[in-house]
Amino acid sequence: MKKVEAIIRKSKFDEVKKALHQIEVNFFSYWDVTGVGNEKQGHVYRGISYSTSDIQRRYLVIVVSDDFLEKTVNVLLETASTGNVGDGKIFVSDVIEAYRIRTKESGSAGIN
Amino acid sequence: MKKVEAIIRKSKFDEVKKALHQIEVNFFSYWDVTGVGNEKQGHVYRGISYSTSDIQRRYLVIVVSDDFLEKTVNVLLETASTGNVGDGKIFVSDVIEAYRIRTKESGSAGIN
Amino acid sequence: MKKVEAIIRKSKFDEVKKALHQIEVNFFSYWDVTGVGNEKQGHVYRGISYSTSDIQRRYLVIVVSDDFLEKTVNVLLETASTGNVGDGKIFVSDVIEAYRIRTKESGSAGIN
Amino acid sequence: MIVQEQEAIDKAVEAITGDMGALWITLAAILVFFMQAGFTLVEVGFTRSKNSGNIIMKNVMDLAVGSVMFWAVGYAIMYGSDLVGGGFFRSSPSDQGYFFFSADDWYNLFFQTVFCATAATIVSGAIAGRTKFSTYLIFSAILTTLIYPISGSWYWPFDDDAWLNTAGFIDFAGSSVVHAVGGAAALVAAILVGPRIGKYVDGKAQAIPGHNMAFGALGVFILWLGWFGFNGGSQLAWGGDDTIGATSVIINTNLAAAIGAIGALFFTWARYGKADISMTLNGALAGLVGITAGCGSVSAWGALAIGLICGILVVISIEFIDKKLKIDDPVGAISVHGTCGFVGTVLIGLFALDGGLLYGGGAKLLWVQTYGSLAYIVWAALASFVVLFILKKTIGLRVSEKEEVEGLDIHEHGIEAYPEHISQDK
Amino acid sequence: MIVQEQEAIDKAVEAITGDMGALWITLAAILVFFMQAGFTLVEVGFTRSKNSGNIIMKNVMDLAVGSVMFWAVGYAIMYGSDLVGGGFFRSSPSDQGYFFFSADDWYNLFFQTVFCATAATIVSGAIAGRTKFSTYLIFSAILTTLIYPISGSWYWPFDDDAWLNTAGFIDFAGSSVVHAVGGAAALVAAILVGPRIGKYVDGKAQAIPGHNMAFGALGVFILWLGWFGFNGGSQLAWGGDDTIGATSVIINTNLAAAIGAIGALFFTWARYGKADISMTLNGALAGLVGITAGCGSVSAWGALAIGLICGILVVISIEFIDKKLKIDDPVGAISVHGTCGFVGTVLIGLFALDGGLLYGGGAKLLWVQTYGSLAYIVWAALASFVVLFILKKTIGLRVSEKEEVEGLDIHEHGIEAYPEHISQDK
Amino acid sequence: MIVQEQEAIDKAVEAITGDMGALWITLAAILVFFMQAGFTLVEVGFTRSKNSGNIIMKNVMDLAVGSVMFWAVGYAIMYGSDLVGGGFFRSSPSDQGYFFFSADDWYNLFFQTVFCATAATIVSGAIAGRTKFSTYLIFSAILTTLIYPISGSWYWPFDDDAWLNTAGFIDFAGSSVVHAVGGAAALVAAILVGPRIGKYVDGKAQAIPGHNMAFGALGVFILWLGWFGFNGGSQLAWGGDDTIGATSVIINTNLAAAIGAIGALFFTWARYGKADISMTLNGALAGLVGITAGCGSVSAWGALAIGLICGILVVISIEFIDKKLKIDDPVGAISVHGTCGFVGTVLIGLFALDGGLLYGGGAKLLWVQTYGSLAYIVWAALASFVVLFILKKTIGLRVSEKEEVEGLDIHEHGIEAYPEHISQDK
Ligand SMILES: Nc1ncnc2c1ncn2[C@@H]1O[C@H](COP(=O)(O)OP(=O)(O)O)[C@@H](O)[C@H]1O
Ligand SMILES: Nc1ncnc2c1ncn2[C@@H]1O[C@H](COP(=O)(O)OP(=O)(O)O)[C@@H](O)[C@H]1O
Ligand SMILES: Nc1ncnc2c1ncn2[C@@H]1O[C@H](COP(=O)(O)OP(=O)(O)O)[C@@H](O)[C@H]1O
Repeated sequence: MKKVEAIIRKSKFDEVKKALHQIEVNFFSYWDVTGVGNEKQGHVYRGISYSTSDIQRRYLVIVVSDDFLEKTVNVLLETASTGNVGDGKIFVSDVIEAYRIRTKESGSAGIN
Repeated sequence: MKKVEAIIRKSKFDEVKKALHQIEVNFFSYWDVTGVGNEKQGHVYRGISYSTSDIQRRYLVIVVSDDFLEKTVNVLLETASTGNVGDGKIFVSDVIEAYRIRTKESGSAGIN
Repeated sequence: MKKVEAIIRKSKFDEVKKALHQIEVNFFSYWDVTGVGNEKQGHVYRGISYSTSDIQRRYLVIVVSDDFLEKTVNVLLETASTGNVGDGKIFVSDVIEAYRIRTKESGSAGIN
Repeated sequence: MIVQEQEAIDKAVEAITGDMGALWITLAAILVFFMQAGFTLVEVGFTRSKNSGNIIMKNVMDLAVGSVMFWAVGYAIMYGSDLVGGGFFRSSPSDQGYFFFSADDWYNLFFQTVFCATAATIVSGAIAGRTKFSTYLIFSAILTTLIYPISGSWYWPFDDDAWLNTAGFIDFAGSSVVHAVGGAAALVAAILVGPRIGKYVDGKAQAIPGHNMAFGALGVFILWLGWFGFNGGSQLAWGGDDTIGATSVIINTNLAAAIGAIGALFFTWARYGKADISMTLNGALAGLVGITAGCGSVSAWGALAIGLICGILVVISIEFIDKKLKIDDPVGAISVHGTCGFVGTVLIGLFALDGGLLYGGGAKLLWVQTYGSLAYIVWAALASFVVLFILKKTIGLRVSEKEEVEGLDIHEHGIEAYPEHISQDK
Repeated sequence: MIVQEQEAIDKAVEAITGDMGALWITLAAILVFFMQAGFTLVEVGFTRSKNSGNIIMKNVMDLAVGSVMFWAVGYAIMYGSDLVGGGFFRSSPSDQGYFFFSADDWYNLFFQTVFCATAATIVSGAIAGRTKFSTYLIFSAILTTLIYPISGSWYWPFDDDAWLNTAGFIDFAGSSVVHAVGGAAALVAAILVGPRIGKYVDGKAQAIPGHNMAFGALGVFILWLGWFGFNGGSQLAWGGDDTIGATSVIINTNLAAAIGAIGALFFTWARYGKADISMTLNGALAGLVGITAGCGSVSAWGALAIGLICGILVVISIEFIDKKLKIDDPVGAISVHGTCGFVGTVLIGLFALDGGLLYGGGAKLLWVQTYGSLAYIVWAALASFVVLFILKKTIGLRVSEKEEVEGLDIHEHGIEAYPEHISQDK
Repeated sequence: MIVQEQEAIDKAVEAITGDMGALWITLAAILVFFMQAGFTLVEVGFTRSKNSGNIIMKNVMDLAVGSVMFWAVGYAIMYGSDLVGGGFFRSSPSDQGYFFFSADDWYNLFFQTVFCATAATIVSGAIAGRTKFSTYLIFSAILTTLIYPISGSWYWPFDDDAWLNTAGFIDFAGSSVVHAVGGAAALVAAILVGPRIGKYVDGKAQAIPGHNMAFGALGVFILWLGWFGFNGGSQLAWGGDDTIGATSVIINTNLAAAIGAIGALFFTWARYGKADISMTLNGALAGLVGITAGCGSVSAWGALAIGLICGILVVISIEFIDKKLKIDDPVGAISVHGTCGFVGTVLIGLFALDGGLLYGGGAKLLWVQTYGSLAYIVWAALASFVVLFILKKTIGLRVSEKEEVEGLDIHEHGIEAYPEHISQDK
């Protein structure tokens, strides 16, 4: 099992979600985070113009079985991209075990 | 050391927290996330009835030493469960190193 | 590649961020979480005095290449610390792969 | 000058003064109307965000239902005649009959309607976060149709049939008639509904912080504002002595609120080591409720004394009800309106310039004030108990545990009040 | 008594009554002014947080621009003379001329100004979340300078040149003149601007929940409050019969709002199984808009009937416009102001005590009300269409997709309305 | 007609007109009272959420403390006699004596009390987010007991002892007496307290965005609303010429606010490329402060000129104070009330219809206005400096670094204002 963590633009979320559903990745969790990176966003507040690299992003955690990994990553790379600086990152790491709380099943039965 | 990530119902949090304290897991972090999964929640807004699988959940991160892993997972499986679809998931993964910032201790001294 | 997760005091964030920039760690994501630990905070609400160990913390995720790991951790240990209970933790774990969505690059090119 | 002339002038003056009085009462009623928004904000602010939509609905609906029912039935009962039970119930409707219609008394209906809505809305705060919406609607309808109008009929028609009027009871704008009645109903309701899940753990009261102190504060400012209409308008006239009366009422009202807030602030500061925000806000309200009965009969000094007593007392009362009686009242409605309504009424017996104990008037007034106010509390508590008990045995008072834990908004109304909101409520 | 004396008295009474009327109108105007805050809160509350700052700016600016333009030009047009087009346009300015200056009519300018701002602000809600700020400013300026003043000139100067006045049309406080005009402009604007991204997916309407029901509710309370000034103040006098008139208007207004909320509540409850918060709030507004035309000519029963019809109708209308017509109106402005403004005007033909069909007055009034109201809608729709069409072809109506998705606040104004806010909007 | 008769009529008219005036002043005072809520919301909205509870407490308490102290001492000083220092201080109390008691002047006390509270509350915004609560309370008490009443005594008793009245100074509703005084005190306080941590990094001003623009906007609407009472009520009468006076004041007030917002909008839009929300809101307030002095002496054109100048100036002033002087004023109180209060007072010298330079009145008025306003600023600055300097050396002005960084709410009051709130403030 792998954990895919994707940090994407909030504006791309709807598309990404739809695409994930299409490849039958129907289980994940997400929340909003502030990202620091290359992209800058211009602001003005009370006469002070400033540009900040602290930009709101959406953080997705998707735990998938190994055979889903590739297509999940590919879908994310496809649909989350705009081609502009600030599209975000995907990180993949190992998960040792997963449990579904309701049934107490573990292993790949635990993730979806 | 292992990292236990649990995605649970917000309504079960108090119970879970109490149970964790009882087995002396007194250190963890949590935040609220939106979960996509099997459970659906009915909504009505201005005449549009819709059901969404985007439901608020609580995300817990608990880093434990290996010998605490089993009981931590068991406690979570016990107390977070209602038996209904949507009880959530537990993921376990490896942690290479942990540090307590205050003392700069690392290893198992770093986690609790 | 390594994932560094740091749970720090919100009040230390500005300093930490500056220090990270100085060692050229310019990419990370953060959000606010509630931490449960040793520190207690006193509250009063409508005549009920209580002390809670649920304290707001900031959660940082920084994926770095292996050769950046040490200095990243050191900078965090230095700048996030006040010496008082509640300074927080750092966890290090493995990342298998990283992608930059914009360019679809992977590997260390994917992280910064 | 010929008498005739003076009479013509007097008649003209009287007509205009009447119109000016109507203008003041109408504007005062509009201010009192706005108190609904104040109550809503205080209740929303002092409770958790998962129930905010439900609180909004309860407050909008008790105003809506109360407006219709008081027009249809309540007014007729309140100003009716033909007494039963030694003056306790009026069996025939007022001159207007049911479904109020009058050529020249509309402003009075309006003023009384918004008072009625105030009484109803007090209950909503005390049972926030666990009560069935349908049950609340029914109870609120009965309160505005019967319970409150009967209360009013004991005193405010100011006729010989109004037994408390005859007894010499003083309640200028309703510390007892409105607030203690609402507070007593709130007490009974809070007991019967029971505390929110998680409020008492191992018998110890837990803090369940409200989610928005800014809403709470704005609500208190709006209530304070509206109270100038509530008390000042109860002069029921403007012009000459009435101008002096109404404006001195306003000063008393403002001083009592101010010192109530000051009292609660320093009392909590000394007691908890922190200047408690929501208690200070409650302190201002306590001063306002307390002075409502006596604002027309005490001096500025009396107003300060009453306000200060209520501002401190409300803190003690809230703690006592919460920790000792273990009755869960999220916004302090029972203490603010019940306790301070009662105490404010009784304190007139001490501070009334005319008849107060401290001004050499003896204990008579004190006694009348005490039993009058108690009569209101007993009536409201009994009547509420009967209604709520029946509701409990039939459709039930409380939502299911699941609904309560996940929030009334999503279950009763299909949507959160703040759908984008990410919370950290514990 | 000598006639002379009586005359002197009468003159004094008249002067004072005039002053009292001015006081009432001024205070009513202040209440109507506050409705701007109500509109702002409703619109902010019923839309997503990423556009809140933009909505605030639109509401502040239509008030600001409207205040200046109505003073400079609008008033002159509205009360002008020298008719063109069979009474449809007034070609020469009012006695005051442009840039209003009068020794004794300031309160009237103030009252009319805040009405004008109300008409303008209705549009802003219907096109929230995707419209260019600059475009809105221009449109709003034209609406307050020309479109609305011309509407007003058809009826409110109450002179023989006001063709709808001559026709016997009744619109006491502006169900048509203000609300249907605003609603029709909102309809055209919403069509031309098009729906928000994500509102219709595969042809199906999606829910885009507003982010703060508490703001929405506070807004509705403020609007309800302001409406007492809106309708009551339209009596344009106080004293004697006018006191009775204005206060009966206030009662009618309150009853219609109350029953409108009740109607929407139970209708949605039955229909969706949930008591819909934002619809209930809209129901109260629907009752208010509906009764605005007739509040001076119907009984309390008529007010209840009109309020109830509008409270239910608004739900149906919102659904119809949203799901069938697929016009995206985030706050329901078209239904609340347009539909209920029209229906409320027409219903006078049934319920007017003097001339209504149900009171034996025949169908004549019904017919006048219908074509009068339609004339307003057609005029506002046409004029808005011309203006917006030109704007569309020149500077454009809509922000870019990127700006819309990321939020107007950050792109048009450089900062979020809630910079600390972490959202979960979907 | 016999003279006697006319006299009887005149007497009746005078009495009624007096009552009508009292009604207007009372209602105006109620509107001004509500400005406290407006100030609170603006301050809460324009600062970070971690200090919202503290700001609420400061605003509630300066109203509460001010209400009591002005009644007890302030009024007596303001309307006292027996001059010291060439008219600068009144050493013996007013006729009412301390602890105001009067049979017929309550509405005046009320009106003056809410003005006093306004002056006090201005300071709170400028020092938000780092000031000790206890220190603020003491300073606020002294301001309402002494500093402001002495300011008032220079002009508003309108007697020969009021030296600025004698000098021909014009400040209708207090651009200088209230706002510049508050602004100068705010300036001194902000300097002495020092900037918030993180406000200046390497000598460069940083943006610290306020957390809730919707609160800010609602606050501005409430202030704008209240200002109709602030300025209109300062006519201090109603009826005949006073009706014309008060309503023309209201029109001037509204126009100045409107054009102030418009000015700030377009100025910031041109300057920063974005239509700045909080600056536009400040622009409306700037127009209101600016016109406060002259609303009774300028034409609508003059009001527009003053409003526009202030609306643009406030933006420049905020930038200057923030970036050049490096004084941290989170809400712009110094610029809005201080700068625009001063400039608005001085501009009367140009725009007064009677005596203004542009209307051929020569430079005399300009000169009186300038030194009069400067006298207020110097007085308020000096007095505040003395008080705050002593407080700094004794109990201290500022909270500890830890308290400031973690938020005043949790440390001073034991609870956050939004305990469920998850923030992303940086
Ligand atoms: N090494 C990293 N660790 C954690 N989050 C990262 C890392 N690098 C990038 N991110 C996240 O990805 C977002 C986008 O990255 P950014 O550098 O702005 O654009 P791009 O990836 O297109 O170069 C950042 O705002 C941040 O949230
Ligand atoms: N593979 C996954 N990756 C990340 N989060 C998941 C995954 N599967 C489930 N979750 C989280 O668990 C929650 C509950 O899952 P759900 O499928 O609704 O119920 P159940 O686990 O009882 O079948 C989801 O809302 C989501 O937050
Ligand atoms: N084992 C753990 N797993 C996850 N988070 C932890 C863990 N231990 C500590 N934390 C986080 O670190 C924060 C600080 O820890 P705390 O015990 O209060 O102080 P200290 O580390 O100085 O002893 C906690 O509030 C919590 O958010």
